[in-house]
Amino acid sequence: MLDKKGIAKRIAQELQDGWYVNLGIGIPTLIANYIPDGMNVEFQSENGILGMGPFPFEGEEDADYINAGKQTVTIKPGGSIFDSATSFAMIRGQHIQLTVLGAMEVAENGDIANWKIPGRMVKGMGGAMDLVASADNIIVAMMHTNKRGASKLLKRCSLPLTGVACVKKVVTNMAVLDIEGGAFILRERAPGVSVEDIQNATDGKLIIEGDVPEMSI
Amino acid sequence: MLDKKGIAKRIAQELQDGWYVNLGIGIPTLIANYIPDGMNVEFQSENGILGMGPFPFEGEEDADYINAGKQTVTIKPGGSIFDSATSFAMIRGQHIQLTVLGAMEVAENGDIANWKIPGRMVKGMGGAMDLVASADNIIVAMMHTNKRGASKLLKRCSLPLTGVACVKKVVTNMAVLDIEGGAFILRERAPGVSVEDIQNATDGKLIIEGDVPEMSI
Amino acid sequence: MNKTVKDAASAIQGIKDNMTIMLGGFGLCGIPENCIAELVKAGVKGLTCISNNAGVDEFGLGLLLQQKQIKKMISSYVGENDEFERQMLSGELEVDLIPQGSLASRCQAGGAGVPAFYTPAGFGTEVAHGKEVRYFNGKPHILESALTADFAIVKAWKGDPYGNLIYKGTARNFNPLMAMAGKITIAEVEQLVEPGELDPNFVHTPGIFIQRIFQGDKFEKRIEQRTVRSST
Amino acid sequence: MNKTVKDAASAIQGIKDNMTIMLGGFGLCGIPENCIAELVKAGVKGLTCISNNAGVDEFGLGLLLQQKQIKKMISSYVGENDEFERQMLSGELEVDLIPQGSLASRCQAGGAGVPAFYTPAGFGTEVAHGKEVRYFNGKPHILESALTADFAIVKAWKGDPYGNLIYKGTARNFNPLMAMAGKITIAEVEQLVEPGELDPNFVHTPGIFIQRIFQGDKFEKRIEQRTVRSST
Repeated sequence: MLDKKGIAKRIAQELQDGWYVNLGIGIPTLIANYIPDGMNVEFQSENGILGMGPFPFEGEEDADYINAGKQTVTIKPGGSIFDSATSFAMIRGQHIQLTVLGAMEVAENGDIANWKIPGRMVKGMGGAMDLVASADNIIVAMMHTNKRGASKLLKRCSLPLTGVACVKKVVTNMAVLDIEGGAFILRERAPGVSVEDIQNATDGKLIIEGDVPEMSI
Repeated sequence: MLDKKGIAKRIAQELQDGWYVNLGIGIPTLIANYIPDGMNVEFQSENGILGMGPFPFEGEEDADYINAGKQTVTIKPGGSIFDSATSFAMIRGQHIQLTVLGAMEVAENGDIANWKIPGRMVKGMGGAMDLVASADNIIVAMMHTNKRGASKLLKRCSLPLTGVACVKKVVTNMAVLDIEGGAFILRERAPGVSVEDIQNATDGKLIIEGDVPEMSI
Repeated sequence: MNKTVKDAASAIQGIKDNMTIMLGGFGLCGIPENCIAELVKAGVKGLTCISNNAGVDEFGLGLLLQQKQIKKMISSYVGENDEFERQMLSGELEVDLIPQGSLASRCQAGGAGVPAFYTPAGFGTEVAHGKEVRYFNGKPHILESALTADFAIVKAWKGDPYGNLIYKGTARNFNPLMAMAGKITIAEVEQLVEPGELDPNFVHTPGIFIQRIFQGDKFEKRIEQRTVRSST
Repeated sequence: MNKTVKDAASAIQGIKDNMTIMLGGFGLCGIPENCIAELVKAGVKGLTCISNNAGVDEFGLGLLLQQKQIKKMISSYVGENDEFERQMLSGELEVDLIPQGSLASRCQAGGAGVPAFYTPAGFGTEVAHGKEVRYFNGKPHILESALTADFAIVKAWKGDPYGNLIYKGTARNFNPLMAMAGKITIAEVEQLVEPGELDPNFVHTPGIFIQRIFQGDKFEKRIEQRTVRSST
């Protein structure tokens, strides 16, 4: 079973040289720590910054430089600043090669829900609906089950949707799965996790083809 | 009868302090020479410049600073440069208080034609269609009749239209006319021009109310 | 062309009960602090506020929420404000949540005289309710309309009397878009400089979009998530 | 992330017969001279060119027209080019003339993933033929669609290896919009500077939109209408 860092590490393996990447809040943010050596990847944050560097050193925070999670950040040489419309032009116009975000639920057809629990949580969708509706390449990073142990990989989402049939890959603490033809295709198992464990934790249609290798992270 | 400079001078009287103004090629361009003393008016050119100053001194021309007529220009302190989309955002979004442009024909309902003579002249509309479709306040500056002596103020335009029912005022070498209720309302006569002269030179419906004063320019 | 007004109090003249106002900023970054404080003081009520976020409980738009001056919020993310959540769940506050990119583009469209456009964002979700769906290149899109406001209030780093503005860092965000979409747009700036001091080639918001400008008294520039790395 | 290529010849690799290309510039101001010269040399044919203008007879896109390399022009104003007019009237050249603001917004939409939008420009004219008409606030608008291209070629003043660009003066014009709308976008710059030399806050085109960049050999920067005042 992976921890959050492990999920981030596994997703970092999906990065390719020269990619522009938008990372959501939570587990996705951790991915920036695991970029393979020598690989050039630039991070975009939808509030209007490209080429985000590490967090500032203590005392060097600048209220005018934040990311979409409202965290203080730095900008690297070669970075740029732009307004919100240009930022979403990058996103909607598919100039970003990879979007990684968290989810509350993912369905076997690629639907995703991550912005609202009716009557309980009304934070708003932020940029998530633009991101999932636009990106060709979306990876969801999340725990396989919720706090009550119920599967987050479902036949149909029960919560209000963020996007329709848009998720192509899910990386959880238990597995790597592709979404194709209305089903989760099991690609890899987390260390120490059996195919049966994954089956038990997956409500949506799960396809298992041949031997499912264990991840190497 | 006015010459082209006279037309420009008369239109300059329509300017108001604090206005942003877009001037078309030809007679409209001359208006910049007749801004009343002490009045602040800023000129926008749709290729992406606001706060245009006078032409540069000989030897100071810069190929990177032109107006929409492709003439070399200067920019005044307080001016700004922007891309073509922002420029037309100013125009379409009605941030410009006055547009002055030339025309080949104007109709009594405010239609204007100034971009094409089928089979003969195919220069294109440039920014004219955006300008006339958007501006609240459009003045046409033109000669009252064409080279063959035919009226350019018509019942209906014979040439392909640039815009529909958009012209509110026409200033010619003979008269100042408002367009209201499907007719040209004669407001002022050019010096030495009689109401009958104007009637004879106007094909569209012309309304004459009371004494028509002579322009003071 | 001098658009300078004395202070925030003069700048907000004419903002009346039940008007629609746009406010720049992302979280607490790049928000017009001085005008918000002045709106609290003025006690204007029944406002419809278009702003990406709703501040936090004791800063930004949260101050207007506490005084119940806001009737309706049009936002994309409001997760940092308990009072907001309380008013929304109790039905005291109307809320229209819209995707962030659509919010940005709708303001831009409003300023640019484009009444509506199609976007893929929100198709198949609550956001699409009652909106036209149309397919382009086989992909579903929804029709979104332009947003404008009686007043837009933006915050910039530097400005000049013509209204030309330069923003700093990610405090830019929605400010240049909303600056275009106000019938009257107010700019509060950290530094009001002389005409000619701003390079025309690097102006972010051309002065034509601004009707009033003033130098703010004080900018607290509160940080929501102070995140640092330890020096090594 | 180094997007630098050696020269114009390397930059235009992959531009093939019958492709659609966008070219920045207004008149001869801000046109990608080096790539145009190289396209003439390469002899690629049947091009659809999206450009506000079509150059003059012996410069800019006029050079491609003379070699009959252009099948179709999508432009707003083509008044300075006799060869253009001849080819158009004789039917050798297809021409789609569109309002300048619509051209700008259609390129911007193409780059921004907005497939279509409504504009008042062109309602009731030839431009509206076959296009949907819809009323917003009682005013007629027509539906215009996004433009994209196999290649966009832009010209900037300064650029860095990341593809970040800064334009100078009115040479900016369509360049930033077309930069966003190319599947592959080539930037030719007067000065290629080191990463970090361009202030991130004043970059006009963020590097993400650029795939190839090079410093042009020579920029003639021809002036179409040299207009001066006499010194007094």
